[in-house]
Amino acid sequence: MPKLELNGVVKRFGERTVCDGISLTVEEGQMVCLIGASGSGKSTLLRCINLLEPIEDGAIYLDGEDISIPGLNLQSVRARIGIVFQSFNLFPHMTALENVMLAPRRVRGLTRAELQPEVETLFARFGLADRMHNYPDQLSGGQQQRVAIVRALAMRPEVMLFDEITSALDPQLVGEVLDVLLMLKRQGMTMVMATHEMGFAREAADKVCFLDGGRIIEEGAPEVLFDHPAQPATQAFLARALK
Amino acid sequence: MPKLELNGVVKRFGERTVCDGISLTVEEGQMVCLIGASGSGKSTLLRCINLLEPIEDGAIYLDGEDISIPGLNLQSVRARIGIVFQSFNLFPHMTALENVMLAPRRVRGLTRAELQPEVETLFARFGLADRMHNYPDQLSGGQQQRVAIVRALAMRPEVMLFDEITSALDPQLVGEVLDVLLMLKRQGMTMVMATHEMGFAREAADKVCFLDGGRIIEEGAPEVLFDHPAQPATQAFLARALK
Amino acid sequence: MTRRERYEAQQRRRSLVIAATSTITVLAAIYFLVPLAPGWAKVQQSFFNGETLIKTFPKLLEAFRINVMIFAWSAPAIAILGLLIALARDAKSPALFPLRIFGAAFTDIFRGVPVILTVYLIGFGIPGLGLPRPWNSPYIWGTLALVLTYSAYVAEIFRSGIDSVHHSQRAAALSLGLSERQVMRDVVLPQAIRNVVPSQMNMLIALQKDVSLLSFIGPVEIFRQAGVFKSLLANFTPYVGAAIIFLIVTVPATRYADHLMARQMRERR
Amino acid sequence: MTRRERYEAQQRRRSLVIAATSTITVLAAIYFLVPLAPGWAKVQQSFFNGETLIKTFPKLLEAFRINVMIFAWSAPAIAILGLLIALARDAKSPALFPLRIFGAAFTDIFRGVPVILTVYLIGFGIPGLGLPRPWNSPYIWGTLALVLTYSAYVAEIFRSGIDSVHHSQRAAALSLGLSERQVMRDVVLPQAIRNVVPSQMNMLIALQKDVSLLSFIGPVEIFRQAGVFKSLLANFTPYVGAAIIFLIVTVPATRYADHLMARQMRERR
Amino acid sequence: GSCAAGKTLTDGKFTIATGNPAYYPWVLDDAPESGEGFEAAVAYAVAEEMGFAADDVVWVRSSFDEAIQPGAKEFDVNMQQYSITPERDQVVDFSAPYYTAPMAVLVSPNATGTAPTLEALKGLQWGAVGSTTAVPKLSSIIQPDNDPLLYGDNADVNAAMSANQIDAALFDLPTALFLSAVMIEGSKVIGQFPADESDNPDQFGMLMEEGNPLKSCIDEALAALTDSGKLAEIEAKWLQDSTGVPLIK
Ligand SMILES: Nc1ncnc2c1ncn2[C@@H]1O[C@H](COP(=O)(O)OP(=O)(O)OP(=O)(O)O)[C@@H](O)[C@H]1O
Ligand SMILES: Nc1ncnc2c1ncn2[C@@H]1O[C@H](COP(=O)(O)OP(=O)(O)OP(=O)(O)O)[C@@H](O)[C@H]1O
Ligand SMILES: [Mg+2]
Ligand SMILES: [Mg+2]
Repeated sequence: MPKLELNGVVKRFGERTVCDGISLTVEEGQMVCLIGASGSGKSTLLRCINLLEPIEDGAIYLDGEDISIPGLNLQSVRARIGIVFQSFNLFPHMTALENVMLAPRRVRGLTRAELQPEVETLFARFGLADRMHNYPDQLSGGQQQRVAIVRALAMRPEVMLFDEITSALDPQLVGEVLDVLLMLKRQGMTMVMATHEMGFAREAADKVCFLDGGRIIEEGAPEVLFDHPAQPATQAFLARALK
Repeated sequence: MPKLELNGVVKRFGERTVCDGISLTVEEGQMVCLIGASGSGKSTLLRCINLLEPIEDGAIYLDGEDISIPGLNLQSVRARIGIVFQSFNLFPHMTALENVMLAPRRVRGLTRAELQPEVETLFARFGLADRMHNYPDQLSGGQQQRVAIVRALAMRPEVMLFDEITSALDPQLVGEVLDVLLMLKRQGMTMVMATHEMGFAREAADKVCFLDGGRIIEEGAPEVLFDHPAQPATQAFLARALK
Repeated sequence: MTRRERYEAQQRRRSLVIAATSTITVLAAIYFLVPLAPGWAKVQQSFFNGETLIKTFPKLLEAFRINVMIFAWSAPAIAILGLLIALARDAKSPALFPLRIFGAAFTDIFRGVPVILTVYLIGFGIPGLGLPRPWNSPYIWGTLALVLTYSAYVAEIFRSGIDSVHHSQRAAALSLGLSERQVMRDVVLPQAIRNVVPSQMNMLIALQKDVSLLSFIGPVEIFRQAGVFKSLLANFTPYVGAAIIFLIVTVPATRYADHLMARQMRERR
Repeated sequence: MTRRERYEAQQRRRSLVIAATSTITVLAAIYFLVPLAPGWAKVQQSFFNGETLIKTFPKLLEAFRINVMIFAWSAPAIAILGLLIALARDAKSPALFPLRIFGAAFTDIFRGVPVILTVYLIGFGIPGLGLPRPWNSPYIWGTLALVLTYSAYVAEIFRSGIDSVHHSQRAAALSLGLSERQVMRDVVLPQAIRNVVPSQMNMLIALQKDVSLLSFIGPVEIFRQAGVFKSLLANFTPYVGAAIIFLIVTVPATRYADHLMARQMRERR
Repeated sequence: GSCAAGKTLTDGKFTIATGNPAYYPWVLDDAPESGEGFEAAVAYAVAEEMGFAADDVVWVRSSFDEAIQPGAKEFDVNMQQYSITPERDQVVDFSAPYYTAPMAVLVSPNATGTAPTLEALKGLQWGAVGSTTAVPKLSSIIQPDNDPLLYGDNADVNAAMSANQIDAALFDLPTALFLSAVMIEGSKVIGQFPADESDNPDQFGMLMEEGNPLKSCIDEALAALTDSGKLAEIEAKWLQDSTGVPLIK
């Protein structure tokens, strides 16, 4: 049974169809990378998987269970799926530490003290040990991005969705963050990632999906897709991207 | 006479010194890239050059004129220096087109009709022709980033500052946007860019500055700096970044 | 119809049923139980007397013209003065420090002093200094008192709206070469005002009713008229008549404003 | 001292001089010119009569205790009820549609109906239904009327604050698995409330003064007391005394709130 | 007292409400307990007539609104120059009148030359206290050219006159005489309307809760006071001689 399965997911904003019948299977422990031009619907798809956007049609299964049934208890599903947004969306009225601790305290029911060691380790691993008590406004873009990652990981989700999380990082940190993802992968985390880092996608992904105009035009193992793209659109995109 | 010159610029936030005596010369038509770890002060330095942050000490010269004198008419200086922010900062209550037209209308005193052809060309060049009438909230991250670039260019500045402007773009667009920058460079635009795109820095920059802890540790032509870094810190950073 | 639409339609139907039954139950309870109270006949006689209502309504409506008139000329004055005070309080440059102080003093004083005193002091006091007949009118000076008081409240709301716009918006606009004034006008204020529409609606509705404070210094507006009837007839029903007139004006206005706001939100996101 | 600090210090000095001279000029003009007006002696006698002030002040202060008392128990009730109504109006799920309707009706009615009527209707009407002695107290029912009216206003302000929090904040919080309630409590409300502090300050100050409306149904609070003195002495000075008492309370409170807000802003950015 | 036994709010006590404040010449120095002033004196006389000792008279304060509120009242009778009108009588009960008040015209210092004729009065800017029967009198008898301005109490009328916002105001004669003599410098009472000018002259009665059984006792007492000449005596003592004020034609 796949960990996560999408079946003909359709999402519209008014007249505009942003996801146009997307089907996708993600096995337990797999890392799937979504690539595609800006506006092709990667972010929207991730938001749909996390049930932040109700879908118009199709279905989404987590561990074989349909989580897109209207009226489902969204909360328990969302706690199992973490997401890191392209635009961070940190809570501006809380320090980095409070941002990270909020959800574990509320949902996992732990106290600050219980969380402290775990969270401090996370902060340290992302090079944020001395920024825990800063407010988001006092952090650089890269620092905010890393806090957002830590915040999602602190919930110990089963599936993680990443939306171009390395875009605000310097190359050094990109390397470090990608290392963390590889480590998560080794630990068996199931991950879906929208990314422009073709190098990383090739190195780490188990499957790469190329989105265009709200559809998955082509998918496959990275070696296959990157080296022998079948579709002309994919070929054109990769030609430019890898130039 | 250099187009832009910084002389011992110091910027503090409270106790924290973020720019710690930065001196830098940018000749007319040059493209200078700032590289360095997250939090090293790149964004802050760009904000200081654009006079968005008052500096504690040192001076900034544009065409040989001290533009950091307290009490100077900031407005006329800023109109000559464009900046594109890491976090876009589009005006949410205006469509993309209105975002772009606002400053030229107000500062350059043109009417919408007069601006229309020029602005439409810009939108088209950035692949945004069909997004002109959308509000920022309705645009993808990459689309917002490009609107922000168009907005700054529409003021026809003499110097452009770019703060990691390719971070939200897909690789294809990164290529396109960097092409635009190269074209701007050919047209003689003076540019300072904070970037993590080492490839682009190497290819396009006339000078690369490596920032660490608010200081320029090392600067030089890209071939020199990338291939023969003198400082250990630079060596370490590049080792990781180019890995 | 997709699965989701079906579900939402069903949810909506169900909640409408709940809404209808609960509303009807409550209203029915009030309708049947309240008249059982021992004093109901008297209360009804005092507050809901149809005959009195019919008799007094036309005159109340006539008096309401004065409210409308005073409202019509004080509301724009309040909006403008309130905005100016908010801008003064928000002046950033150290050279404009006196303006800031003035703005703060203005809001402190005119919010802090009870409206009645302001109305008396300006409405009786200034004419009492010896102004000749057309210029000592309670309409002029009473309106001024109202404008000063309300401007202080409105200014604070505008200021909160201005503060709620993220500073990066200012930075972005300044960086384009806009002057502080243009930044305020084109970038900050439109967002600020949109954020405070509901609070300002509050003020508008409160103002509409506080126009009645002018009656302390003479003008016979709807409230004074209702009060005269109350005294004469020893019956509170005329106030109910006044309330009906107010509701007829304010409810559609607020519904419409809400509708506009909601549409704007929907378009935007 | 850096060049910039020198410049700013100089700017500040200059503006202080300007502020001081302009303030002194204006005050001096008022001080010297107003008494030249023909009616000044009478106006002074009517509004600024030292003797009357001294005579009436102690009793005003005593009556003010009632205001403080009513204020103290109605303000928290208003905050809570207002917040609940705002939340009801903001309920997103279609199943909570009835709540939304109820919230809208509540705000429409209690904002639209003049406070005086609400005070009369609840303060006289409900006891008039036949409640026995301790339960027909105008303090209880008058306070209820005040609470209902002010909650409607306060709810609208809270709602505007909630709307001013960007929807991406809700999305981020929901994505972490927080329930709608937790999102509201931990993420949206703290930001919303901070955005509307000035508007709510407005309400607090207005409430403090509107406690006086209860005097319509009996309680002799500071305003009624001042009114009694005014009627008795045909002199408006007691109102000035009341205003002084109000200012002594509100000005430090608003200054302090402003100070807290400013500090919070400075810390944050 | 035998008649009132068991009918008062508190047994053995007679609770009388007056205004807050109570004005001269109706009550002296806002202190009805002294029995000084017309209404205070009448109150004690009535109480005595009903068999209450002076010590058994309890004074409370009330506004007009409290007097007409539905439900239980805090007083046995309420005395503050309430004019008896048929409309009010439907909601509350009135005693027999204890005073018949002519309406009088008080003019500001600028208008003291106005002739006491309806014709001349029409052209003035009028004011009155909004809660009194002066308002209907004004619109039915004088019918001024400009809309009158209405106020909350005598002090406000006084202030408006000082600010030259009104030329004339309508009061009951004793109040008008008091205001012109003491409160508004230079003002003058230029005329009074005959007390029986219209079908319902302004008569002051004590106000009671609708259906109050005390009414008959009080009416009895008032009748006795009228018969014995005591009421006229009190009136002569506290209310100025009004014969000097010309009648308005
Ligand atoms: N709320 C909305 N209303 C209308 N259109 C929207 C909305 N949100 C997104 N879109 C549109 O949907 C399309 C897909 O957007 P999405 O953010 O998913 O793209 P993306 O693939 O993540 O792009 P990028 O790489 O630039 O982040 C875009 O064309 C965008 O304009
Ligand atoms: N307003 C502020 N108050 C306090 N500290 C700040 C403030 N703004 C920035 N900083 C700090 O200044 C340092 C430099 O920030 P800056 O944004 O310039 O970094 P950067 O080099 O652009 O990093 P990145 O590549 O992540 O964008 C960071 O450590 C940041 O935490
Ligand atoms: Mg995206
Ligand atoms: Mg940066």
